[in-house]
Amino acid sequence: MTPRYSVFSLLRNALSYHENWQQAWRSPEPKARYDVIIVGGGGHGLATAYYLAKLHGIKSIAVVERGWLGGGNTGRNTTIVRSNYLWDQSAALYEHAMKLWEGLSQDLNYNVMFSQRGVLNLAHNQHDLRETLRRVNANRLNGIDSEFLNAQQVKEMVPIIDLREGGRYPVLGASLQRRGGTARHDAVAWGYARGADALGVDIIQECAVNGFRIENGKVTGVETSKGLIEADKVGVVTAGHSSVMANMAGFRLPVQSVPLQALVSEPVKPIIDTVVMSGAVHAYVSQSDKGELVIGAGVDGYIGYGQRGSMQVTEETLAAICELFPLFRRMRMLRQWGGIVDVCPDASPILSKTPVQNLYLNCGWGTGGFKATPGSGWAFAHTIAKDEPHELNAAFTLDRFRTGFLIDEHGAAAVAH
Amino acid sequence: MLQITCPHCGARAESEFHNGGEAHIERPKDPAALTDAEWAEFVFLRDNPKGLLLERWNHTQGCRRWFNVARDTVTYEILAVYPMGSQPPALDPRRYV
Amino acid sequence: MSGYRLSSGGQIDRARPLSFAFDGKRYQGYAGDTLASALLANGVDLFGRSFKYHRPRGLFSAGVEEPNALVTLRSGARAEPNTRATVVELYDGLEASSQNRWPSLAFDVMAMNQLAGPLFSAGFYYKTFMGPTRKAWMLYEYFIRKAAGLGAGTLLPDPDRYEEMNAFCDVLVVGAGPAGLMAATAAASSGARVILADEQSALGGNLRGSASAQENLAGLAALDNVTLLARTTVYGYYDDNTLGAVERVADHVAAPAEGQPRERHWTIRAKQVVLATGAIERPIIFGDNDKPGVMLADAGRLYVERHGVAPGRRVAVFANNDGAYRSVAALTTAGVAVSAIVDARREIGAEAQAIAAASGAELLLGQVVTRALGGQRLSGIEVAAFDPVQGARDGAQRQISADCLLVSGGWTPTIHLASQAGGPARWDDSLTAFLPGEASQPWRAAGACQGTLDSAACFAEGAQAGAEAARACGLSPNPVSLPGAKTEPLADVPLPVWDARPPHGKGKAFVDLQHDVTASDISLAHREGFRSVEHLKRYTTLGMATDQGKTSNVTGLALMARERKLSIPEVGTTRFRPPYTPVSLGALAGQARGSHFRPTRRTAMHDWHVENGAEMQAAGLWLRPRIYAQGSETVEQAYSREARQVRASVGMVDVSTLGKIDVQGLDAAEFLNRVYSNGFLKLPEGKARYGLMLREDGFLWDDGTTWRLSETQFLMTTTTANAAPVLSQLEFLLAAVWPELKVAVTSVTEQWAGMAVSGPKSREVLASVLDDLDMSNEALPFMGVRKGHLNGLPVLVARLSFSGELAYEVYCGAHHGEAVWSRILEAGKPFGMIPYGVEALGTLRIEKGHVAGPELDGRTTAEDLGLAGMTSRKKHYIGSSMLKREGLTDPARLKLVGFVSADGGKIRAGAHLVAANDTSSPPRSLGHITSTTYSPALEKYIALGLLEDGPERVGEKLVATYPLKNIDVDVEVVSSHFFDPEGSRMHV
Amino acid sequence: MIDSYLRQSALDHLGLAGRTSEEPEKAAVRLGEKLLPAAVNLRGDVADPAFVAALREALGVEPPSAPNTVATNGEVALLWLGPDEWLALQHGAAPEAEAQMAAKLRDALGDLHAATTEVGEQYVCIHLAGPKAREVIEKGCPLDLHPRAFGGVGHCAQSHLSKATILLHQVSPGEDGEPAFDLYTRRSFADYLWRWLEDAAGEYGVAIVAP
Repeated sequence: MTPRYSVFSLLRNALSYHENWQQAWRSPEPKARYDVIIVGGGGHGLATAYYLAKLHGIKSIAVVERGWLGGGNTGRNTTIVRSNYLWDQSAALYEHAMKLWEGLSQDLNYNVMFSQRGVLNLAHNQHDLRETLRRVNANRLNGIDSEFLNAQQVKEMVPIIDLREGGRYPVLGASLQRRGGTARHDAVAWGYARGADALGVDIIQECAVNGFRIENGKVTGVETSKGLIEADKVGVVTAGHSSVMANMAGFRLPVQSVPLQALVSEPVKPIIDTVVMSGAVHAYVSQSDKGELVIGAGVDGYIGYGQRGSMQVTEETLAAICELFPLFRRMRMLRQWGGIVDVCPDASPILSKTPVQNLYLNCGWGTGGFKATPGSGWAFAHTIAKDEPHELNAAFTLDRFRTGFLIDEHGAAAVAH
Repeated sequence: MLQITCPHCGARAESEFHNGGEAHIERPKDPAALTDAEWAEFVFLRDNPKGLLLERWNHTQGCRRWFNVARDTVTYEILAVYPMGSQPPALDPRRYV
Repeated sequence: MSGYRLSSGGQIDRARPLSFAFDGKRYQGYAGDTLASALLANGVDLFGRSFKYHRPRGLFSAGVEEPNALVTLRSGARAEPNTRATVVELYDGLEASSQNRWPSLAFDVMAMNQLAGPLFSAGFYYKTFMGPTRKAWMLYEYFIRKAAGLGAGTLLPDPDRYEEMNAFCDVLVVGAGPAGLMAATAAASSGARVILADEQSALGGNLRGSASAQENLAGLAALDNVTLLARTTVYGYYDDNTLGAVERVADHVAAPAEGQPRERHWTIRAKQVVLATGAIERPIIFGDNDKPGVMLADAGRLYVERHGVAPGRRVAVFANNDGAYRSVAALTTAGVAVSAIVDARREIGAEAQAIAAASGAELLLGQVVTRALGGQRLSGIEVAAFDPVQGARDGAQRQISADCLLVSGGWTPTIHLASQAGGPARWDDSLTAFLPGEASQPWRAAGACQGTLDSAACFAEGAQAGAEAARACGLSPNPVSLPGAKTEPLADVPLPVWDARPPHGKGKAFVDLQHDVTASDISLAHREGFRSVEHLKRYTTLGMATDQGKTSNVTGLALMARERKLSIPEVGTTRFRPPYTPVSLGALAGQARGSHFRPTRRTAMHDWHVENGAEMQAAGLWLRPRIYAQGSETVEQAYSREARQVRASVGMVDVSTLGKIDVQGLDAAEFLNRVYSNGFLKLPEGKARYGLMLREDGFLWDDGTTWRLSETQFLMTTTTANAAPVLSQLEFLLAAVWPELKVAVTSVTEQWAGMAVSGPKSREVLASVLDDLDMSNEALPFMGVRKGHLNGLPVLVARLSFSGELAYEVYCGAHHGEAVWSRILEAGKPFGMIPYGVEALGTLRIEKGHVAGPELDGRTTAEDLGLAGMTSRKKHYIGSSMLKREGLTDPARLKLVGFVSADGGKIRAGAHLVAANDTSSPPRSLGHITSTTYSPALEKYIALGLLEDGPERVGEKLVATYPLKNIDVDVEVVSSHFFDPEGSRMHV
Repeated sequence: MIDSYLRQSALDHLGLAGRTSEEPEKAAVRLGEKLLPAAVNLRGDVADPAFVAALREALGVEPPSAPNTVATNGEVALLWLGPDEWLALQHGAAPEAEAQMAAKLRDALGDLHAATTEVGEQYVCIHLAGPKAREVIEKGCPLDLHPRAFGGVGHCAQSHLSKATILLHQVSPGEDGEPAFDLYTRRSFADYLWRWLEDAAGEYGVAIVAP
């Protein structure tokens, strides 16, 4: 039984010099077989395991992770959470995630520091304005809180922004989702891991998957660096490595793995209280609770598994950021890193069954995966448990690229995060 | 920041180039003969390998010519550059897990 | 008050006193001082407050690794928070202030945090602040954010400029110490293009100021194949031997000179790199090891030798290696009293003994410092016997009074760049340090950064590395003479001591000083399962502060190794990422500022538009006239007037931004027939045709007219937005898909200025200015194209209509764009001809139901937009095969229709369409409005939109709802061809 | 007749003529516009003797087959743009020169598979010279302009300068430490590029000249 975290447990442990805290999760050796194996110990994978155990009563679950959990895109993103997507299907899925976010710390008894500080998507020209208004209205019709701010209202909300009146990329207005914001990325992985572990899920780190055992079209196990682990069902949630996994299972994906870069500045006292995103100039910024400016760039234009991108991408992003916030020029970049994001042609994810029976796939989140973590895990758990998608993810099939029922979230969702 | 050797202009900065995706994707010669699934495969499905990738690049800010590149998608090392329409040189098919 | 200025010595210019202020108090220093050395010389020992507990902190180092002495430099628009006092060169009038304290550095209310200290264990915030309500976190966060964040950034725009430079060289040498100097000298001797960069204010590293260094540098400076960059930090090692560096051009003065950049960002592409990046000393931890007055031993030496400043009056030394004895020697030479030397080793070498003896200090071997004593500064130390196996012993602690403790725990080679461009770091047991791993790019390391600490050896290694680098570039270096340096008998091999506390030692033992990460935090992380290096860092925030753990990472690893009962390399090291030290965002943004941020593309008529009252609007990078407002006209009034006048008489709009592609070759027609969805084989010479381009997946991509100028030459036009993409696509198809076709495509977008002359009077106007063209309907029929002359100037005239009126497009050479434009307007005067903007252009096309950007949004098909007739069934073309998939033929797809408001009221773009009887809340969207305008021709608001089974709903009453403003407008679904559906007007 | 019309460079609005410096030699960078060159874009097979002969006949120059090189007869220069593409350039020619050059080429090429496109009016030519001319270009252009790498006079390259596509042609060696370049860009980018160059040259001292 995992003891609950609270200010009281903190006080109690403080008195015993913190000598009595238990480990947040066990580090078990893999069993010979499980009902379900989730490949990938990132936020989505751990959330999937958590909801499988919690909502679908599946007892025997393992999460296998090649490195340390939360070490992929979960620990490398810019932690933005919002649900103001254009199309009904996306909106429904991301809004479901948003509702889960709103109770996540309490549900997991782990403070994921979900901060609903609001997300602004800036509009810099007539085209942006038109798309923004269309999206804001679409959001409202989908029951998603969404507002439009004119330039002056943007200025009031973000006093340090330079509206660049008459400039090349003036701020003409912005959409605002007040319920959007940020969360502590590591905490999401750790909170789900602790929660899943408490429900009996085996989390197996430093265990690489080298192949799948497939017998007459049906997956029956996973070949790992710790040997074969049998399973009735296998869910693959490996983001940038989805194609590598699919390749092992004998099929291909409409996915490209490209570098996405981000950086943080040195910490400064609070200077910007919301998340500001600009699609036109491919930049977004927020300030972490520690005081670091968290800045995200656009993706590189080629396939890259190197968890690093080109200098020029960072330079272009910072040029854009410094145009919007000229006072940032004297602040300093402290850390820079890259992730591997799996991008679908229609900028929407795949949450689907696959050509291999009992093998399920959750990928294609591109640059927008973090915000979807709870909803993605929730829907994927359903898909695996019931062997059919929930209506929330019914449209996000692998098959849509054959049928042409694409969910094109390009452009209208600003930077697709 | 990659340095790419354009077969015509020589070694140039990545910023002069545009990536055109996986190479040797043959456009079907008899379009009518294909099913939707086969078309979807041609248009959307890609190897997206972690390792050796044969891809197309265009020297957009230079001679504007297209050419093929063999690149390691982990180290980003460019292993070969060869013209459109020709077969790739024999290379060790690096794969990482 | 313990630091003081020595009466002589140091590389400072005592003839040049400088006045400066810290926290408002004025002090004096000298040229050659850093802010840190000058404050130390003035007896200042309190420099800052720690991040979490707000504990008083003093000077810890003399370089970029400084974790404590962070100040806000300058003020106003040039304020720079979190600046290391140790790297700030002193200038006259310098102003700095301390951070993260209130009300003052000496008395900081937040120091109360120390009382709650026991609560603030690693990761405590993950375990609480979760109640009472879900929203409660927002309140806690408000206070947590206020408490966090070190210094405050300026709120004013940065007045300084930043520049960039692309540099190329054969050999880049990073670090200008003994090894780097020799490497550069050797490489340069081959004639190689060499760049030598060093982060310090002067080149030379440990040799700064020495005769041999001066001679060396003078020699290098004289060579035109060598570039010397001082004050330049090479911060990142990127792919293909591209390195990023920042040159601090004017950070050492109050403000940059006119036109001078503050910083210059260098992108250096090197054939070969020599890394001579040195090493950073590391501490040994013990109780309350963060007391002001506790300082790295080598820093103490530097303050004495470089700045002529004594770090204290009663200096004690704590070491586990000989390195510290260099500092003792330096202090002794400068006449600074060393009271005690505590060395964990039981035996030390003769040289060290000699130095100790000469210093007159009490030498305590086999002992360690277990705790620092004092209040806001060090007053003494506790010393206990040490056993290499059991560690320090509890019990009888001896106390020694001291106001400064110099600590040396050995050296940590600076392998950041090597790690960014190489394999995992190599652990060296004798040095107990990580050394560069295998190079994955052409670099070689030399000197201290690969564990060589002896100067003579550094010279030799550097020279060899430089020569090898030159040879690797195919050049032949000459032998270089090495400066005479006696091999030092001092051995830097340390006795592994990480944590000198006895089992029940008192006081907090800080591993990461800036982030207040203690040894017990690391134990806790281990206890809770955060055992991988990355988890350790993320959970405890070890090494995540602005000093990036330069003096704490290895110690942290050692303590985790102790917990896990593994060796340090088994626990692993973290991979270093750029930057080596923080880099200002301005430098990275460079010149791309203001009008340089993105180009503004101007048509040939741009100035005319502006001079004639046009309100310009962005279309991609282009600027186009939106309206030509007269007097106090609103946008709507202006475009209505313009559109009305076009239909009534004649107007002209600048269409120069349309993409134009010259398509030539025997197979040109065949080629176009494959890229357009409609037929082009039979297009006769002298005729134009409207064409649709699809994406391979069957969705609409672009449209435009293409003109057949001859059997083998076509002029293709594209939308403004797709000009470049379409050209690339055509080039791609010719190169990759149909190489057999004999076709050449060339962009001529900017060769031609284009203007559309529309309206019933357009024929008369053009007839009056064209020299030689018969403009009659017979001679120049609808869609006809002719070459002609306008006052002798060659022009192309095509009879095309986007407005539904009799209309022509006139193309002329761009140099004459404005001339031709004005000439035609002049000829139009009698007819009241007007220029019109893209708003009126939109109005006219909406009245005709022509689609444009808002409908061609990449998500629609030809069928959606009622253009199915333009998708040939007889031929194959790009996109044809995927056009018939169920997803693209689904009856439920949104299709283009027109809308008129019931009461003539405004219909808003972005409004959604819902059934009139839909009472659900929110109602279900059946589609949305794409384009909308007031129609002067119909004298009401009209709109285009995409609607479920649109065409079947013509005649239905719907509601255009705009939830954002809670506006509902009753609309009727109508055909999208609002005006002159027969097209009679344009065929006259 | 054409002369009755105003031919306008895309930099016309900057009034450069009125801003020319009295003592340009004092500036480390000299900037000026070479007005309205005639230019024809050529496509053809350099391996085909007939194509080469046609160019020789029409222009008096043969197309260079070496990448990034320029062949000139003093009047017309042929700049290598690609394996089968060249730019025929003529400075200070009459307004009709471009059309005439193109006509001559078409006649000479006959029905060879080649393409001739008039493109002079989409270019603007900015001339940079002086001891710091190279540095100014290197600020925004990723080309290595060191003679050892670029090749010096008679060499050209296409690249980008900041965000504008350029064609760079070195026209003076700079042994005297004063290299000179002709820099061609699309006319719609000319205003942007000129302002960028003038600003970037600021720290060295810049003089506007009429080359």
